[in-house]
Amino acid sequence: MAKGRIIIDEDKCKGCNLCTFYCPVHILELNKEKTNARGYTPLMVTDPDKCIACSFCAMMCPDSVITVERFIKEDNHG
Amino acid sequence: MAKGRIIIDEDKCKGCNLCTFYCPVHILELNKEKTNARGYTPLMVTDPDKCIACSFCAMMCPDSVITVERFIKEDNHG
Amino acid sequence: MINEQLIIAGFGGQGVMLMGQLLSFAATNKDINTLWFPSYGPETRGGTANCSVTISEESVNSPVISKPDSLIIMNKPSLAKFQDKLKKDGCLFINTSLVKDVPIRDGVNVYKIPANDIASKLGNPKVANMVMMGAYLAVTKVFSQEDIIEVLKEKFVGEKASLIGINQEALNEGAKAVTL
Amino acid sequence: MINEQLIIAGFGGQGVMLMGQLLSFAATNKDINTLWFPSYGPETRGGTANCSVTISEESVNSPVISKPDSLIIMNKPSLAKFQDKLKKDGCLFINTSLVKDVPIRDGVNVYKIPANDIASKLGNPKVANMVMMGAYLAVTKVFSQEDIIEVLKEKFVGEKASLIGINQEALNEGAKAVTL
Amino acid sequence: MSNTKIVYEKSKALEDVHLSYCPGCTHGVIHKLVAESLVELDILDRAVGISSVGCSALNYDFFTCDMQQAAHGRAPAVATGIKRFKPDSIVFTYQGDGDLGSIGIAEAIHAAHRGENMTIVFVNNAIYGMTGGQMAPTTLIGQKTTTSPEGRTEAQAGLPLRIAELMATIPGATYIERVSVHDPKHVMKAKKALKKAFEIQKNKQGFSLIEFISTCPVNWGMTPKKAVDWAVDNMIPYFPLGVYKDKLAGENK
Amino acid sequence: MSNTKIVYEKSKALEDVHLSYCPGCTHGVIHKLVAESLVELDILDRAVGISSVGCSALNYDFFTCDMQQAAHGRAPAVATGIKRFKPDSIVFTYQGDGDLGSIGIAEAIHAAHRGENMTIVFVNNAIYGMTGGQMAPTTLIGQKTTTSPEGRTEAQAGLPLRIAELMATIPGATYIERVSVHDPKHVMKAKKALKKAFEIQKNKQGFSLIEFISTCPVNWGMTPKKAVDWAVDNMIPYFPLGVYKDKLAGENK
Amino acid sequence: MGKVLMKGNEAMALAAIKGGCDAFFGYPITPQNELPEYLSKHMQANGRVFVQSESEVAAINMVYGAAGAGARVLTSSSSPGIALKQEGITYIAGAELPAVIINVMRGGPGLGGIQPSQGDYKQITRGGGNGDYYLYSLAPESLQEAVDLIKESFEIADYYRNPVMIAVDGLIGQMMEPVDFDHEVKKWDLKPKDWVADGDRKSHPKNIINSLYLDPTDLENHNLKLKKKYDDMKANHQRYEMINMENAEIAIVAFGSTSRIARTAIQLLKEQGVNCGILRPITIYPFPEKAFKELPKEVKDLVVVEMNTGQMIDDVKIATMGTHNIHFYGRVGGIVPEAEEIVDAVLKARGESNE
Amino acid sequence: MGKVLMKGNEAMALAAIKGGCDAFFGYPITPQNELPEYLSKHMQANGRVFVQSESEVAAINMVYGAAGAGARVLTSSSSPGIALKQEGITYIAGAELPAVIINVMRGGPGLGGIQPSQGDYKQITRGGGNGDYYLYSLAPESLQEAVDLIKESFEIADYYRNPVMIAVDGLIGQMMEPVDFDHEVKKWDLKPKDWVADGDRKSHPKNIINSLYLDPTDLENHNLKLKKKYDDMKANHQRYEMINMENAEIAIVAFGSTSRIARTAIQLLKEQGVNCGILRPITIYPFPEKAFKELPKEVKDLVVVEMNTGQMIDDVKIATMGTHNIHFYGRVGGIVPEAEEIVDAVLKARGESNE
Ligand SMILES: Cc1ncc(C[n+]2csc(CCOP(=O)(O)OP(=O)(O)O)c2C)c(N)n1
Ligand SMILES: Cc1ncc(C[n+]2csc(CCOP(=O)(O)OP(=O)(O)O)c2C)c(N)n1
Ligand code: SF4
Ligand code: SF4
Ligand code: SF4
Ligand code: SF4
Ligand code: SF4
Ligand code: SF4
Ligand SMILES: [Mg+2]
Ligand SMILES: [Mg+2]
Repeated sequence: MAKGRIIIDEDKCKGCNLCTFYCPVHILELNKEKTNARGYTPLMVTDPDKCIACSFCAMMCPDSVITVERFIKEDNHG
Repeated sequence: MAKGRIIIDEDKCKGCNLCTFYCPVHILELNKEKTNARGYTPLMVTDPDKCIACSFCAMMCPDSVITVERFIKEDNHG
Repeated sequence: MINEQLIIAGFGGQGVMLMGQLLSFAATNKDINTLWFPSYGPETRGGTANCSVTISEESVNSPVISKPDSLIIMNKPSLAKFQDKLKKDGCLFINTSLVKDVPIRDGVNVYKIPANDIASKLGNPKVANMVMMGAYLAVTKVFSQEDIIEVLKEKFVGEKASLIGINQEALNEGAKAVTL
Repeated sequence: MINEQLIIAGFGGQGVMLMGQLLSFAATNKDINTLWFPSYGPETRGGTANCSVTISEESVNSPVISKPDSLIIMNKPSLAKFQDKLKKDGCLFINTSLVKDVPIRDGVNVYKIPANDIASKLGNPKVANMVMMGAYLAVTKVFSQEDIIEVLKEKFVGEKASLIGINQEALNEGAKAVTL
Repeated sequence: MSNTKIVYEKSKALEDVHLSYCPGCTHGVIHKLVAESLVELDILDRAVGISSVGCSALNYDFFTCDMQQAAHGRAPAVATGIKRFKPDSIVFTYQGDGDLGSIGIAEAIHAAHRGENMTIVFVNNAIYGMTGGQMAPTTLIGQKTTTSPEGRTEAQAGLPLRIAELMATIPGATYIERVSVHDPKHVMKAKKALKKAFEIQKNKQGFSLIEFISTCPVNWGMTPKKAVDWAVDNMIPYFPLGVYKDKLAGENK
Repeated sequence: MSNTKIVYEKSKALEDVHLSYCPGCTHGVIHKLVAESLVELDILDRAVGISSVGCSALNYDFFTCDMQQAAHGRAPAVATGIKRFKPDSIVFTYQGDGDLGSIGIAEAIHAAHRGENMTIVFVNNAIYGMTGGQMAPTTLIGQKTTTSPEGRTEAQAGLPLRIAELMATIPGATYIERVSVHDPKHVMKAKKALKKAFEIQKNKQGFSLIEFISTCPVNWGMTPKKAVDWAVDNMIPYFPLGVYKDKLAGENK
Repeated sequence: MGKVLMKGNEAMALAAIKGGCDAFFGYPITPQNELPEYLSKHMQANGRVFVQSESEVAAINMVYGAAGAGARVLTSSSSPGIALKQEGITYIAGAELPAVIINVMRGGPGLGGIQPSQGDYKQITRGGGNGDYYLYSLAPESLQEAVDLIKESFEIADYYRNPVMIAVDGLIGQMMEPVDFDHEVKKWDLKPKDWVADGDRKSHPKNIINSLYLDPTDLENHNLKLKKKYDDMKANHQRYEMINMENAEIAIVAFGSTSRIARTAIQLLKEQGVNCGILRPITIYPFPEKAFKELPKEVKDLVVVEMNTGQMIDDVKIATMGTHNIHFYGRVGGIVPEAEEIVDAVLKARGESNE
Repeated sequence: MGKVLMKGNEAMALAAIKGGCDAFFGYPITPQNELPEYLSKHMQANGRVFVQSESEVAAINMVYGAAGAGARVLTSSSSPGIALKQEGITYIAGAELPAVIINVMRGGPGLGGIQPSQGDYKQITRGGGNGDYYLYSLAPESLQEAVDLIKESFEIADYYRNPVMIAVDGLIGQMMEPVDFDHEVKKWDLKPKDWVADGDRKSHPKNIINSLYLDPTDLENHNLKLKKKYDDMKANHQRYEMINMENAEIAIVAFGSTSRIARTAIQLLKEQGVNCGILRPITIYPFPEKAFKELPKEVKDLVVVEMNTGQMIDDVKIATMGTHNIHFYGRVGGIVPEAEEIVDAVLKARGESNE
């Protein structure tokens, strides 16, 4: 069950692939099917359920492409 | 008995008085009676017999005014 | 007598500059006058890039080409920027893999080449520029394919020599795309 | 009407600059136009120094004085350098303590003042310049001694105030040297 | 959906524009840390940033605070002019290793020497990015650049300069630290350092400089991830991370 | 008379001219040490000295070797130009604390950074002598100068720069020492240091800088002897004498 | 405050304070040292900024920063120091910042000498930095004029958002004359400085100070905007003085302290029965071309007198375009011409054209 | 070696090597980076000196040192970098040292842009440094000419013991053209360099390299000596080309790459029946005033075309002194004019004067 999720601003993504290496649950990858307005291949999440909202991906993204949200209900279980 | 002697190039002396403080036998002083071509009061030796040819005065003189000679005979006594 | 003024335009990274240089080298090999001049957009990275190439048996004057004989267009923004400059009855080569749904002006000879698609089929998307070059040479006959290959052989030495084959293929495919 | 152009020249350290400034301050106090201009030799230290002072009820133009009305000479090299510039019938004040055995030109009024000797007698060799000033004022009457003392009082405040006495004496002695 | 909390988003100290940096260049990461620090310390609305000359020359368009673009190397002098006139402003410069370490070393040293109450964000990527990859004073021995085509040699170009170490000897400087942004842990550490520097400025405690180990994937000729790894393997050993001066805590290191 | 031996005389590396320095200024003492070192190491006839801008600007007329007069602060760059073109020459610069420490700090640092095989004679008299006594980067706290008329304060001008310490952090530098000429013993020590520096150059072992604590009796407003004493009492405590870097012996201090 | 006798450098410093100067950044150099020295004492006492920078390069960039933050800023130097500031000056002009720069000129080229000179005329009027820009450049001839112009220069700089250069020589810097510091000077019609980047975001939206325009069209527009300013200066703010010109038969063209010496020369000439006028440029940029249109018809010969090898001749040629004979008399290297030398030069010019 | 196709910056670098350049000192700046990059590889390979300096200021002072030690030295930069070198340049001129400086101009003022420009015309021809000095300044229009002139420039610099400036723009720096590197260039009559201060006392007595003359009389003499050089350049070494001038009814004045565009423009004009010549200054200092005396009588109108706001107009005015109508067409900020724009400017000028 996902602890949160990330929102990708695809148009800002430069497809640099940096963030993908830092996701502890390995759910990030470039979306080879897409090309954004600037000609880059943007990021996508392969398995959103696994996201732990750790923000590592977002921290490493030079272009502030990624917003990270934590699901609050989860907190109550804690 | 002097171990040596100093030769003062009076015209180069700026009468700064620096050397006099470093003579271990206190035989240096400015010659108030004289003014050299540039208007300075030059250095003089008050008691040449006491000179030990240590070169301290010469070392401290910024203007290379002082030449120091050692009497060689003295060495033979040593 | 050769007297060709050409503008090649696209994104940085599409090999636009190299295409122009290859033509200038080919000209130099034949002791024909030539001038190559690059122009980069205000963006250093990933911006637009274009170059002007003049090949002439007379002496070359202005490096700036105001009315090109031919135009090779590698991406969308470049078409908009340059097509109006093209001489009447000039040749317009368009990489239709990336330039779609754009109105094209009248009074010029249009050659549509899906260069990226062809290049991908050849197994190396980077040779899209050579596909366009093949088409350009086939139509204008400014130089033969061999002239270009000769330059490539001079430039691609050592490791890079292995790339000559695919470039040759790309030239061929480009030529085919406009002669079929 | 005052219209005086004066050059004062000597070694650096003889108070040459100050003399000129005192005259300019005195002029300013009286709302008379004045201009003081210094000139140092190429040697920064221990070289020659001179200043030009113009005092005039008309407006002052050139800061450079080519034909001074008066000349105050504090040392030997300055005499050689400046005496020929002095106006015909101008006043030449010479510090004979330091300027000896030098030919002096004709056609000018010469005042010989052994300024250093007088100053030493007064107990402060540094006031040789004020001795010369006393002589200068006594002869030219450009200003009174009081005018100069007033300036000194404005400038020498605090500790320095104690120096006014000896300066006054120096002025007197200088005056005496030329009026006896 | 309503039960979510944003835990990471683009800083409001950054304009909503495309950054001119190449894909994966860590200049962008460092920008975020600057932006976040200004916001978190509540000093954004009195900040003036100084863009220098380098790949970051255009960052006057990226930060939402007042900005001045300075001549190559002179950002600390420009910052001095602003700060002396407006002592309550928060002034930072953002400079590369060419800008600060080469042409501008005098201005950096003398801003520290005078103890100017400002913060320098120093981005060391061991190369001149903007001009296409020439040798920088921090280029490593053996590193190939367009002006050291066979790799930098000591005989021709000397040993690379260590800026944090050099700046730490300056009596007027308050805080000097070297950090890296090669993984999330170090990003967090780097941010802490930068916030500390800005806090020192906020408290009028003087000059601070944070040196960031950064990458230049394009001119190093590597993918962004490879570049980050190269920095860890090659730069950090020569440019050790850590606090080089902390006047407020006594001199460390 | 025939039985005498000259044990001290004017160096033949000094021209027989009047030095432009004020009476008792230790610039003159330092000149002698430079001259004697060149003669004793037998490198006078391949030496090029670089006069800088300061009271020593005119010393192209004082040394008997080839001389070049450099723009203010740029002597190390001029020296680099000469040395790179003529690697077998012996090149030294002679620079004041304004010249090297202020306007020329970048050139000094980068000559060291590149490991240029040259020697810098750095004369620290804590003031701008030539221009009439303005504050230098090495002016001490509380010291009155014409631009710090109430005495230098940390708030206005920062803490004085320590050049030897700063230069010692530069990986490219080979030898850095601070000496003084306030008494014969220290004059001898200073000469040893300077000779060592020139020897390193002669052996093509790289960059050396010797910082001399010097006086400015005129602008300090003291007799020459008082000035020397003031230097001992005030400068040496802040600028400790010693070897700051000796690459050949491993790093000392 | 009545007239005060002051050294030129100090008077210029005090004039800056009176002109509302908020900040000074500079580096020592002869013959202008008394200026920063005076300010080191009196700026801080007045709660203003004084910084002795590490170099001229740093000084001019500090000026850039402070001016960009809204300050009225001054820097001063002498010839080689001004040469070093050229990059900074072109940045200030490019970023459209107001600043006042005083150049107390000495002999050149290179380290040159420390005596008075007007050898930087071209450096000042043609811009030593890169690109299309100019400095509004004033060349006072007396301390009173220097003081008045410096006070006003801060207004002019603010008005044009462009650096103003005060071009004087060592004579003006070193001489003492009585000066009235309370002369009223022209107030220019100034807009609020809403463009400053000073971090005070409570009072204005984000501002950027910049001279970089990567897009050529933007840069062209920027250049044309700047050119408008220079055209406006030329059209509306040439300054000059015509001296003894009514019945003149010949005229001297001279600026700054040289024109003062020329004033003495024309008195001497009058004694010899020669009526000589002086056309004195007060702005050397914009060059007072208008003045030349006002010359009496009788004046056919112009004697340019300068303390350089003839740098102003170009401007006189451009202003006259062949309508006058142009003669030159100059001294260089720190030598100040005497009035008699100028007299001779005028007589020679007169003789030549009467031949 | 036949013709080689090279980028301008690289061709200029190789030309320097062919011209006997012993040492290069420089700092990176767009759009001239390929020049030092090429030399970083090829100077050392040839046993010569290449140093990437810490700044432009350091570079020009390294040039001073190496030139003073007898080397043939080169530095290159672009507009703001050249602004920074001004103090060093005036020192080199003051100390009478030979050196070659290449300025690959970009848009200004300040940081400006990186596209081609001719905006430094005044910085180059009027000297941005202090004092009375000039640079022998060459403005080639093609790579072949650039290569030939650079090879010769080392001779000229040595002959005059004065810096030579090569003024090109980003177009020349970035374009590729086939070049023959083996053209013979003029050998100047050079004296042995017996004045060098290189420490080689076995081959010469003590030498001093210096620009400081504290005694004004010495400095005046020095200035007059320098002036003689500049007068000699003016009298004997103006260079220019007259293009299509025989039957011209109007003429363009243009230098560097602008003149190439003008060449295309006059072909277009000919198609329209207008016979237009080009007066192309090759030396921009000394300005080829002689060329204007050679203009056919029919040419009454001159159209100055530049990539700046009109900086050469002054020189054209001085050269013509009212004998011609002067028109101007310029583009700025990195925008290169097209031939058609020049055609229009010429037609407009022709129209105006026919009105
Ligand atoms: C006076 C001057 N010299 C040189 C340049 C050219 N220049 C622009 S950026 C740059 C180097 C930038 O390198 P760095 O500071 O390391 O920044 P990076 O691009 O690597 O982030 C240079 C030399 C310039 N603009 N101005
Ligand atoms: C570019 C430039 N700036 C300033 C000066 C003026 N100047 C001459 S000497 C000097 C300071 C010298 O001080 P320092 O280097 O300490 O030498 P010192 O006279 O004390 O021996 C200055 C600022 C100059 N000549 N050139
Ligand atoms: S927030 Fe963490 S877990 Fe989720 S995608 Fe990003 S790195 Fe992976
Ligand atoms: S989200 Fe950011 S880090 Fe990830 S690929 Fe896109 S630009 Fe790169
Ligand atoms: S040599 Fe020694 S003893 Fe002799 S006078 Fe000099 S200091 Fe005195
Ligand atoms: S001999 Fe030298 S140290 Fe002694 S007083 Fe004379 S100048 Fe000074
Ligand atoms: S050139 Fe290098 S430093 Fe500059 S933006 Fe690109 S990757 Fe980053
Ligand atoms: S001013 Fe000072 S440093 Fe210069 S010579 Fe005089 S005493 Fe020495
Ligand atoms: Mg970098
Ligand atoms: Mg000093």
